[in-house]
Amino acid sequence: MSTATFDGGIHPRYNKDRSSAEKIRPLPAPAQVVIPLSQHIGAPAKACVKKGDDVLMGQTIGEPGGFVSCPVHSSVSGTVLSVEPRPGAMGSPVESVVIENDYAERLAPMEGLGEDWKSATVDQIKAAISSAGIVGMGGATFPTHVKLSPPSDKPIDTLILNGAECEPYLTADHRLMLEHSDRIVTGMKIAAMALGASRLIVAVEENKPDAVEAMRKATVSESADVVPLAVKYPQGAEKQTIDACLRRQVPSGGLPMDVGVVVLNVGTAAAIAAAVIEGRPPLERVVTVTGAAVSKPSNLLVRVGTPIGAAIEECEGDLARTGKLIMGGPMMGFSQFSVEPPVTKGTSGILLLEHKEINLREPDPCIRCGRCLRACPMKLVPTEIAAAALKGTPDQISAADVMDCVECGSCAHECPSRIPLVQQIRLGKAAVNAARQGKG
Amino acid sequence: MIPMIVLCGIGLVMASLLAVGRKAFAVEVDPRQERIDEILPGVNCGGCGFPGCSGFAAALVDGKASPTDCAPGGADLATELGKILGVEVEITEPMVALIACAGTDKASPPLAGYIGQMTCAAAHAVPGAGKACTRGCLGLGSCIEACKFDAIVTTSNGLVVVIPEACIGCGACVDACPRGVIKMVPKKETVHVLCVNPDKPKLVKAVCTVGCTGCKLCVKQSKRFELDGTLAHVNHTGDEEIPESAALACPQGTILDSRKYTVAAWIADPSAREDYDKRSVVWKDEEKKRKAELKKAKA
Amino acid sequence: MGQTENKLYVSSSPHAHGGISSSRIMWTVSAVLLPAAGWSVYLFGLSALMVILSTVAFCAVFEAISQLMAKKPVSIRDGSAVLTGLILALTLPPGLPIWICGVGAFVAIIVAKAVFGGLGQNPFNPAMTGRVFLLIAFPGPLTRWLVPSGTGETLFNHPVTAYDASGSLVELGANNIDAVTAATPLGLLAENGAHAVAALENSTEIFIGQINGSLGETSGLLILLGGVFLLARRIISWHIPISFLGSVALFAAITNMIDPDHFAGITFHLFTGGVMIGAWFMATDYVTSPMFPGGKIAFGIGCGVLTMVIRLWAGYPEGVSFAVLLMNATVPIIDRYTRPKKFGWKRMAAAAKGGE
Amino acid sequence: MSVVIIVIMAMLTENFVLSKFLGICPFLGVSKRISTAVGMSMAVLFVMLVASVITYTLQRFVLVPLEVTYLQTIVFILVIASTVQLTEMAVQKLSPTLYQALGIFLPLITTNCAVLGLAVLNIQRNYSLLEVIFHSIGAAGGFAIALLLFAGIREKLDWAEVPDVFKGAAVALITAGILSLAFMGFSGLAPSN
Repeated sequence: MSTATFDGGIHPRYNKDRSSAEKIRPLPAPAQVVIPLSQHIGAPAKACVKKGDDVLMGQTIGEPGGFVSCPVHSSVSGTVLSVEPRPGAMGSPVESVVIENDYAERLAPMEGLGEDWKSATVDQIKAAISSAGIVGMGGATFPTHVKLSPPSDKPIDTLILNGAECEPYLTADHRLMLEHSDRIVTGMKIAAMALGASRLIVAVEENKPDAVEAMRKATVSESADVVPLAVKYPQGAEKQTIDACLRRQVPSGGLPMDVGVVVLNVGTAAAIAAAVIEGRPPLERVVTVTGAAVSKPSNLLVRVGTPIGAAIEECEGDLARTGKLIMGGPMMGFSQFSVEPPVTKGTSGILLLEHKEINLREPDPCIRCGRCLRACPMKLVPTEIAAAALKGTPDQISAADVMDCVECGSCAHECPSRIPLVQQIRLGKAAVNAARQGKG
Repeated sequence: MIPMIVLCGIGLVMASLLAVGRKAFAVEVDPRQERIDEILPGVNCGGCGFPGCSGFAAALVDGKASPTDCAPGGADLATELGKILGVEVEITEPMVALIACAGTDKASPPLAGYIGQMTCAAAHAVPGAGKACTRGCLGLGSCIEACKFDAIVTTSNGLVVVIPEACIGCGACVDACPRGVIKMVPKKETVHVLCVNPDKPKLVKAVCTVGCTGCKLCVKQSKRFELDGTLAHVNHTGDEEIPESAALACPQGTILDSRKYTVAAWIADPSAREDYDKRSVVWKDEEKKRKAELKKAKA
Repeated sequence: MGQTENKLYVSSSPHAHGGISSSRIMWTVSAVLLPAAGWSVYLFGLSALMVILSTVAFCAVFEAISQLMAKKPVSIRDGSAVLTGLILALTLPPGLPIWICGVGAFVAIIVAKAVFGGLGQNPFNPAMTGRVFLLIAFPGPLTRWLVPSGTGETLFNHPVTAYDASGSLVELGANNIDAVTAATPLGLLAENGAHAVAALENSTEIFIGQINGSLGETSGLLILLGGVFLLARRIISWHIPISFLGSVALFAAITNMIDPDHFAGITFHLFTGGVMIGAWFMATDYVTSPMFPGGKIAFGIGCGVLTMVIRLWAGYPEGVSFAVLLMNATVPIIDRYTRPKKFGWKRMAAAAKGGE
Repeated sequence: MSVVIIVIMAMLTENFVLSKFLGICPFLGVSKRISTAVGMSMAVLFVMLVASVITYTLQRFVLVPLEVTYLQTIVFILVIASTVQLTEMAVQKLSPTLYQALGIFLPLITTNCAVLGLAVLNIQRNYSLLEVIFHSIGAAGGFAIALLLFAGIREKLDWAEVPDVFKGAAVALITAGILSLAFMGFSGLAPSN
C-alpha cells in the first residue's frame, strides 16, 4: 500500500535538515515585549490594561472582542508602556500592548484542572481553552475554542492531529513531537473528549521517521493511529490532510466539520494540555529560525511579543546578506521589511533567504504548460483564475472558482514563467469580495 | 407578362407570410433609446457606471441614469439628452481628476524592493511594497490603464500626474486607485493640497517630506482651506480667490498653486520646487517684517 | 544596481520557486531535436544544414524585429523562436531555397505568433502554420525530395552533391535537381497503393530513417528517443503522443486489415512522414494544445484520425501538419469541456456519508 | 452521389466559409462568443434549409416550366430576404438576448452570399430534393463548424495581449486565414464532380 496522500501537490526543496537536529532552547525574554491584540482570525481583543499598569506574567491584557475572538495575555511581568499601533507581522500597524519587562517573572495565579480533567465537563474544558486564548498554532490562528464547538447537526467522529509540517525549512512541530510527545497526546485526548470524537489520528509526513516513532510510542496505550503521510506539499493543509488520512473530501466552500473531522496542529494540542491541566495560556511558542543567511539555525522557545530581531540576533542571522526576511515558511509566510514585528502565537518560523535565492526576474508570458494545474491541490486552473483576476469582471473571476483557492503557493512555485499567480489570485479574491459586499 | 406575374406572385406570398409573422412575433422597443445611442460619444469609458454607452442609453430611458452622468459628452450632450428624454437638465461644473500626492520616490523613499505583479492594487496588498508612505501614490500606473483618454502620465520620479487639459472628468481612475489618492476637483480650481495621508503629523513626517502635517498655516491664509483631522483640503464650494500666500505659507510645500506651476512641473521639474522655495523664503521674510511692523504699530 | 545588496525585498507568497524556467524548457526541447537534425545533415549533406541554419536564423531575426516593433524586450534567449525555427526546418525538404525558408519563418513568427501578441498567445502552432503556408504557396519546391545517401559521403566529400534515384552521385544545381529526387514513401502510397511500398513495410530503413522526406521525418528512431527523453524529464506528458500514435496505429491496422492492397500497415504509417515528430514535438506544443489530461487525449486522437483521413483520402499524401493545425483550432472548445472537477466534488458523496 | 459524401464535402472540403469564402461577414461579426455563434449557426441552418427547399421548388416548378430562369437571382433573393425577416422576428420574440448579441448580422443573413451561393449551387449541380436538403445541412454544418472553432479562438484571444494595431478585425482575419489554410488539408477529400 502506498503512503496516504492527495492529488496534485509539489516537491519543493525542504531544507529541513538545517534545524531538525537542533533541540528546542529558550530565547531569553527581551527588555520590552510588544503584544498585538489581534493574534488570531476574528475580532481583535480589547485592551483591558492602560499605560502605567503593572502586569503579571500570564495576566489577561486583552479581553475577547466577540465569540470568534481570543483573550491576549502578557508574556512577561512588568509595566505597560503604552497601548498603540505597532508594526505587525502582516505589515500594517496593529493595536498592541507594549510592556517593559522587570525580569521578575511574577506569575499571575493560574488555575488548572490538573489531572482531574478527565472528570471535568466539556464546558469546563472549553472554558479553560477559551480563556487561555489558544489559537491554531500552525499559522492559521483560528480560535481553538470555536473549532471545538461545532454545531450540533455536525457531529465529529474523527480528530486529526496535524504534524505534517509540510512547509519547507520549518522544524518547530517536528521538534515538539520529539521532545513533548506526551504533552501533545494529552492535549489530543482532552480535545477528543471535548468533541466526542472516537477516532484519533496523528498525521506525520514520513520524512520525520523519528517523530513518527516518538508519536507511536506516546500513543501506544491509546486508541490513536499514527499515519505516515507522503512527503508532498501542501500535505499539511487541512483539507489535504483529511483527504489523505480518511479519503474524505471537504466539499467546496465547506469546513472539515462538514465531513465530521476536526484538525488540530500538534502545537495547538500541546497548548491545550498546558491550558487545561495547568491553566497556563500560551506565553511562548517554538519558532524555527533558519535560512541561508542564518549561521546558527535553531528551534527557539520564544516569548510572544519578542521582536523577531532578537530571535535573529540569537541565531546569528546576517541581515546584510538577507534578501528576504519571512515570518512563517517560504510557501505561505509573509515577507517583512523590518525586524520590528513581534513573534505571535501563530509564528512558526523566521526565515532569512540570501539575495541569490530570491528571484528578481520579470515574469515571462504564460506558455500554457499546465504545471500549475498539475500542482494545484484543489484541482483548480490557476492560470485561468489569474487571467480573469487581471482582466475579467467579478462574475468571471468567481466563475473560475477563485474562492476555492487556499493560496498554498504550489502553482507559483512550479510556474516556469515565474508568474506571481497567487498574488494575482488574491487580487481576484479581493475584487470578488468587494463586489459581494457592494451587492450587500 | 409571365415574369411580372411570377415576381408579383412570389412577392405577394412572401409579403403575406411576413405580415403573419409580424403579428405572431410582435415586440416593442422604446424608440428614444436608439436616438440616444446615436448621439452618445461611443467611447464606452464606463464613467457613468453602466456597461458601455448603449447600457447608459437603456438606463436613461428607464430613468435609472441622469443625462449629466456622461462626462465625455459634457454639458452639450446633457442638454441634448434632456431634450430627447423631455426632462430639465441642470448643468454641473466640469470636473477633472487630481492625483493628490506629491510624494516622489525622493520625498518618500521605498523601504524595501518589491517583486511581483506591477499593478497598484497588487503592490498595495503587499506590506512594505512601494514607498515609505502607505497612503500615497504607488506610481505603478493602474490609473493610466483605466484612463481611456490618455490623460494620465508617469513621471520619472515615481509618481503619475493628470494632464488637466486632456482629462474629461469621467472618474474611471478614481476607482482604479487602491489607495484613494485620486480626487475629482472642479476644473476651475487653482490651488490643491497634494496629500491624502490622515495619519498623525509625526507619522506623516517620518515617511514623507512633502506630506500635510495639519499645521493650519494655510487655513490662516484663506477660509477656503479646511482641516479634516490633521489633513488640510480645499473646500470647493467657496467662491473667493485663494491668495498665492496660501501655498507659500505651507512649511512642507504640500500645496500646489496651479496658477504658478503646472502639476507636471510641480512634481517632476526640480526648478519649479527651487523657484517655490525661493519665493517661499522671500514671502516668509516679508511676513515676518509685516508682523514686526504690526507689533510696532500696536506698541 | 549596486543597491541590490543590503536590501530587503518584499513580495506576495510563495517566496520559494522550483527553479524551472520557460527558457530551460525551450532549450531542452531544442537540444533533444539536435540528433535528428544531425542525422538529416548526415543523410542530405550541406543542403540540409543550410535549411536548418537559415530557418533558425530567420526565425530569431523575425522574433527580434517583431519584439522591437511592439516595443517589448527582445527575448531571443528564451529559445522559443529558435525552437520554432528548428521544428519548422525539420518539416522542410532538404535543398529548399533559402528564401523560401525565410518566407516560412516570416509566416511562423510574424503571422502566426507576433500578431497574436507573441509567446503564449498564439492559437496556432507557428511552425505548422509556416509549413502549411509554404506547402500551399510553393507546392513544387516543397515536394522535391532528395534521395538520401545513407553514408554521410555527401556531407564530407561532396558538399553539394546527392544521390540520384539510380544511386549515382550528382552535383546539385538548378538544372539537375529533379534528377536526384524521388517521391516519398507516402507519395508512392498515395499514387500507387500499398503494394508500391510493401518492401518498405517493416524494413529497418524506415525505422532508422534512411528514406527520403523532410529533414526531421526521416529518422523516426531518433525522434522517438528524443520524445521519450522529454517524457522522462516530465517536460511533456504521455497523453498527446500516445493517443496520437495510438489512433494512427489503430486506424492503419483497421484499414490495412480491410484492404491490404490499398492501405499500408502500422509501422509504415507510424514511421513515415511527420507522425513521429508531429506526435512528440508539434502536437505537444504547450501553447497550442489542451491543458487538461482528458482534453489532451481527445486532441491526440483528433490529430491521429485527421492525419490518417488526409493521408488516405484527401489530396495531400501527408496530413500531420494539417491535422495539428486543425486540432489547434479546436483547443479552446476542448479546454472548455474537459476541465477536471475541482477538489471537494469527486468524493462528496462519500464525504457526506462519513459525516453522518 | 451518396448523400454522405455531399454532407462531408459541403462541411469540410468545400466549407462555405473557409474554402469558398462565402458568408465572411457574419463569420467575422458574430464569432466573439461561442453562445452567439451557436445561435447564429442555428439561424443560418434554418434559413439555408428553408430557402434551399423553396428556391429549389420555385426553380423546378415555376421558373423552368415558365422559361423565366433568368429571374433566378432576383427570385432567390426575394425568398431569402423573406425567410431571414421571418427568422429575425422569431429570434427577437423568442430570445431577446440572442437578438441583441446577433445585432445587425441577423438581418444581414439576407445578403449572406453563403445562402444565395447554396441556392444557386443546388441548381447548378442538378441536385435532387433529397440532395438539396442534405447539401443545405452540410453547408450549414460547415458554417457552424467554422464559426464555432473561430468563436472559441476569439474567446481565448480576449485574454491575449494582441498588439493594438492588430486588435479586432485584423487579428480575426489573420486567424480566419490560418484556419482556411488548415482546411485546405481536406482538399481532394470526396472530390467534387
